[in-house]
Amino acid sequence: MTTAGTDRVITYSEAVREAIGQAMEADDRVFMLGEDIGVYGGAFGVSGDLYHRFGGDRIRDTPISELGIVGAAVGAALAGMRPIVEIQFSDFTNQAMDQIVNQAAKIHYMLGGAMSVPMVLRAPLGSGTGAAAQHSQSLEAWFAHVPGLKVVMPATAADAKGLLLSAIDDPNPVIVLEHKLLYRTSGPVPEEAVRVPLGKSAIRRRGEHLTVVATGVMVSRSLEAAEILAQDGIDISVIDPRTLTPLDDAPIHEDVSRTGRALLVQEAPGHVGFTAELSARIAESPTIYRLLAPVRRLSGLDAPIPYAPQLERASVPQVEDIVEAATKLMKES
Amino acid sequence: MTTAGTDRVITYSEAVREAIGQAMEADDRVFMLGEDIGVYGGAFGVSGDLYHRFGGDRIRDTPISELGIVGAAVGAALAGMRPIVEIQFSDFTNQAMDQIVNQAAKIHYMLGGAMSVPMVLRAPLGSGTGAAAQHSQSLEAWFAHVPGLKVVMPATAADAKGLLLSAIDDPNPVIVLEHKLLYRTSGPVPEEAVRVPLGKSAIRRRGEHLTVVATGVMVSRSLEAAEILAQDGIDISVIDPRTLTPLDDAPIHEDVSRTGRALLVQEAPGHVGFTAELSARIAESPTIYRLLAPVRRLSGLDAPIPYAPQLERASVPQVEDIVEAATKLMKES
Amino acid sequence: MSTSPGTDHDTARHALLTMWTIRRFEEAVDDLFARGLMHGTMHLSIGQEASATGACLALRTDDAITSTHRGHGHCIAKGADLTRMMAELLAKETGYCRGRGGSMHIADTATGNLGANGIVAGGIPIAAGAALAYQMRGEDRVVACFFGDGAANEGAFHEAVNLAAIWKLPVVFICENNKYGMSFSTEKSMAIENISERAAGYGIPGVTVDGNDLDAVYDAVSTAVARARAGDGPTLVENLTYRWKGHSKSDKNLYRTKEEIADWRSRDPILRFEAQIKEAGVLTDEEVQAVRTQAMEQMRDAVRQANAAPDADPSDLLDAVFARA
Amino acid sequence: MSTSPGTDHDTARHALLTMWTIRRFEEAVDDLFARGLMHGTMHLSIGQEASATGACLALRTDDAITSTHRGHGHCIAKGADLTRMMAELLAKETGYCRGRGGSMHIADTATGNLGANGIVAGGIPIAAGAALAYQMRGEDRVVACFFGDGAANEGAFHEAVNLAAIWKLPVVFICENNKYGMSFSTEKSMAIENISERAAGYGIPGVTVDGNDLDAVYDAVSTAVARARAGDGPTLVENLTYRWKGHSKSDKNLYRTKEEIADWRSRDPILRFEAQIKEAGVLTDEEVQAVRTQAMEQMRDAVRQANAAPDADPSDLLDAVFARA
Ligand SMILES: Cc1ncc(C[n+]2csc(CCOP(=O)(O)OP(=O)(O)O)c2C)c(N)n1
Ligand SMILES: Cc1ncc(C[n+]2csc(CCOP(=O)(O)OP(=O)(O)O)c2C)c(N)n1
Ligand SMILES: [Mg+2]
Ligand SMILES: [Mg+2]
Repeated sequence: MTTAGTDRVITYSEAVREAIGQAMEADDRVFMLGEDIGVYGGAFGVSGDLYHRFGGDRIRDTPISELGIVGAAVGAALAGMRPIVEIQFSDFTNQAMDQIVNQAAKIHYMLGGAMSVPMVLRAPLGSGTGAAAQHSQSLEAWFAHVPGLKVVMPATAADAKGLLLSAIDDPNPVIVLEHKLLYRTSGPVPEEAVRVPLGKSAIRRRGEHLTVVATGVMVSRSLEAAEILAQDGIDISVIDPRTLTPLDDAPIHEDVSRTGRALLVQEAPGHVGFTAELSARIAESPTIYRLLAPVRRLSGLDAPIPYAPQLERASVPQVEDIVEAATKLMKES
Repeated sequence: MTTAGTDRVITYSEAVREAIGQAMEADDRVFMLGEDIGVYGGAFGVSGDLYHRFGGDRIRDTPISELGIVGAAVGAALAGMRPIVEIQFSDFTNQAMDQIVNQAAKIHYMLGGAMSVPMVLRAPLGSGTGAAAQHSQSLEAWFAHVPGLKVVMPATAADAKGLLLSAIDDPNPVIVLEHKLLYRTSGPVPEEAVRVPLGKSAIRRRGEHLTVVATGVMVSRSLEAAEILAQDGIDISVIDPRTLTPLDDAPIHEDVSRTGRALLVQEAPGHVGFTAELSARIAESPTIYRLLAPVRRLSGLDAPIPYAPQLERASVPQVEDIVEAATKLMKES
Repeated sequence: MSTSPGTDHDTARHALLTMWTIRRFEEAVDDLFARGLMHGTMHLSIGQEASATGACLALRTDDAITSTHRGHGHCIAKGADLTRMMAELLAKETGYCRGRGGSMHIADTATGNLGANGIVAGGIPIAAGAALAYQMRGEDRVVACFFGDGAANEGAFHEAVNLAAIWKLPVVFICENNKYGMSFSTEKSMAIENISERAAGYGIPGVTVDGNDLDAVYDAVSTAVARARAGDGPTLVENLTYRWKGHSKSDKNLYRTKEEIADWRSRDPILRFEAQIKEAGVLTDEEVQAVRTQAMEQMRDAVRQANAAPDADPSDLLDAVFARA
Repeated sequence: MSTSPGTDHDTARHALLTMWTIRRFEEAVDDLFARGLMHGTMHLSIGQEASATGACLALRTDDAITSTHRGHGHCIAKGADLTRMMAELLAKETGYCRGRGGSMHIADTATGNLGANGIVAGGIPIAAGAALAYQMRGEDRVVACFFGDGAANEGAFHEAVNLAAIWKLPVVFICENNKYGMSFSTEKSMAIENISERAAGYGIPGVTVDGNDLDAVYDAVSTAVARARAGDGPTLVENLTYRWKGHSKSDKNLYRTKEEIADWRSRDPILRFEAQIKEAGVLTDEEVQAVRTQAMEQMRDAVRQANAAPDADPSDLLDAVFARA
């Protein structure tokens, strides 16, 4: 595991900020642009004091123009900079899809390798804040489906820092999707600029009976569920892919082969979601022969996210839903 | 099968045009808007003479403003019309994602059912014309993943007409993805305005040994492959889901349970694509126990579509690739 | 049509009541949030009441509006039911959206409100489209499209205004320029003085008015509505105004000065209108006081009734995703 | 800097050669397509050569451009290698994009061409971003951003021009107004006379010139480049021109008249420039003839060499998706 080597505990959003600050100190080419990231400190407070440390040139407030902002980042990257774009809610990447998908993702390939687009796009995703359907989506499956994009979903403070540092280093466009409920969670994070490599899954817990694969805020919910399940004698593994593209599925195959049971958990709607890919990979590999029960997905409802708290809660997997699904799956064969 | 009852053979694009013409004759609320659909007749010639039949008010040429056009369709639908938007290449839906995903798909739900958005968005998808990466994508997985959108991929001329008529009737936003290589293909199509219901898979061929599930142009390629495979004594089923959301998977489960082998074919890149959902549904249902071999997906490369014809061909499944994959899968167990 | 509201007794009373109702409603919302009794986030239009009210006064009931994240005022001014609004904010089954939408998604078919929008500029193309529907059906209805200064920098604004211009759609684009898009001031977000200067680039009229002057707003929007209804196409009306409160509940107001806020508070559109109509003898002191009381009572009724309503029901969430034929 | 090209012998020769080279190159492309020897689609700029050439003459080698689907002219005018261009169109491994991009995606790092673009208006925000990079690094380089009249109706145009305006980015927006976006005429797609009128909405200068007059284009772009290089921000330059050929290979030209096409053919920017420089005694008849011959030979060489090159290699398609650190 990569979170070791430090006793210092900071929040997820401090970890993101620290990564940006260290990258900016180390490399003049790195800068940040986005809406209200300057004196306001970011809609979720992530950029915080960076504006005061680095000034408005490198912590650059923009008009409300997501397509323009991302396009400007693409152009700056082509011209040798290392832009980090913050999109206030990942829902608003919808405004910028042309520059993300038709431009950033494809330029290196279309130009036969002549140029590349070393750009990072960070955006908070997910529900849980009562912001309703246009501010709560989880669109990671889309980005993962686009060749030319790397896609990262850090689930811990340490990964928020380490994966972001790797994303900034990477010569390709990297989409970093931060769950907004994680921003205030804390964990040990190395003070130095320690990279967590892209494309490496993390085994968060190792159990005997069942393998949970989860992303984003579902990782900590699965770990909570694991504690509860343990009391019932059900000992689960929790694997966090961390990078959706390129996907490191070897640890998943290995673990599922051992436990014989796979529960794939995501917040996004299930239909054609990321965990469908995980399920498919199991079904088309020798792992399928090791299954003691069918694969199970536990996903958000195939519905938009509603406003009312009780409705919102009911729309995406909660700890108790994971416990229930795991318990049920243990009984299947 | 639903293509029966007529001897008349017309092309896929004539079938689309006929559906629009008949819907417009039957219902004043139906109109079409898009780029160059008027006197030009559409980038792929689909609207053809409709402009001369119905005039520029109802076959409405627009500026190059995809977001504005789709938004106008959303507004017109809310105000009681039945707009059909043509987006010249489905790649340009990237420009309009906010109106498709944040608005059209969610309005009915967000408003607690108070209004709905009876809108059709038609767009050609797919490769094969040498138009390269920004004009050749297959993004059906994205739309299928968005709750509130219905998604249709007609693979025959009859379905092009019948599914479109159902899409126009539907009170929800329906995305109709037409493969550009299909426009010039022909098939029997009823002259009357016969609906093909949304949400019903079609069994294109029934075989004993293996089930192919394919969408778009991969349906006809799979049927061609079936002929070749038959000569080797391999008798395959070919199932065309036609509607990706809502998905009618019962015939797939049934057929795969019978043959014990599933080959899922799509043109889009495999990673987190639509066939991952099909694979997942098999893996998490009792169908998994009937498998004689792992599920197989045959997809486009996880790469943008290149320009050079030999590269383009190599990037997506061809008839011979399907033959090869099926033959190989027959040997697995 | 264009007798100024401030000169006619019934209209002035109605306008004043609308503005006070908006103010009281939003103060109540602010309070419920502060006390942890309301969920999510909210965007208050306190200080901007003359814009919503003056504009909607210039509309017929069968005219439509599209609104924004800061939409309570538009909603009320167009005639929405306070109790159903409050019920929505309180996540009740009786709310306008059955608790599915919340503050940013209230719509009201009965009064032609096509919906607030959580997406900045999201409603602008929708407004053009609704206007297109009216035009195609030969109806003389008009759409008033509200949006902020920040929204005018979105591509959606550009594309939609251009569509409306070339097709001469019956829509009035009403930019509520409150000097900030969240924290970013118009001085920084655009290199022009007034947003109405953008109108010329689409070949339509543009006008900037004091958005805290109800009569001025009403006059400008009335002229634009008349133009739209006559088939002469859209107008861009810019109402200069200010939001007293932070952008949303999490705003620390670091980007603007106390002095600026105090200055604008001193230009309260409601007190100004009160003073104006009292001075002109259109309403008496007592009548004004009665309006204030009425607004307060309406708000209290709404909160009381909304609180008593059943919570939104999570049992049929999948059912409501698609409309049925 | 701004001696008009038409008055200086070497510059005039270079400009004329560039224009003829573009013309001959595109005629060859047209021919190869017609004979089925070329794949995909293509968009020819024949008739628009003065715009690309005049604009690029106003740039330094280390300045950058962004281009469009109709980009062969920009590419050649900025100095690209004809053989590698032709090789790309012929789907060869030696092409600029190793056969991956084709006509709509040619870029050339050596000459500062940041890329053609298959997406209408796709290059406009990218140009602003590259200009931002230069500005942040304190370099005095400028980006010239080409796009069509149709592109000016995309949201990307609006957002990018505004960004450039507020940040005073060193970019020149060059709208090649050839009167049509595919089949849709500017009279229908916008309710203004000249696209340069949109500049005022962003607080930047806008100017419309005869895009078939090489000197006029050069002068307008030079002024804009000087302004940008001095740190005074962007300009919108509109070059009025015309494409002689259809939009792409599938165009039946139903939306414009034979007369209109003939009229514009009579205003050939190349012949006009030839006549001008001959009349002014800057180049002799023989020199002009030599330029024509040279252009023809360059084109033939390019076709010959490109044809002889190996076909693009499909063996490493997955390899090239991601750049390596
Ligand atoms: C497309 C999009 N980008 C960003 C946001 C986040 N956001 C919500 S309101 C707002 C400011 C809007 O400013 P303005 O249009 O001036 O309206 P105001 O809030 O001042 O009424 C921002 C940035 C959003 N909701 N949608
Ligand atoms: C976003 C987008 N919409 C539509 C198209 C299809 N298309 C390609 S070129 C073109 C016309 C462009 O017109 P203009 O910008 O005037 O350039 P011109 O072709 O006249 O040079 C269209 C509609 C596209 N490539 N991208
Ligand atoms: Mg504002
Ligand atoms: Mg043009």
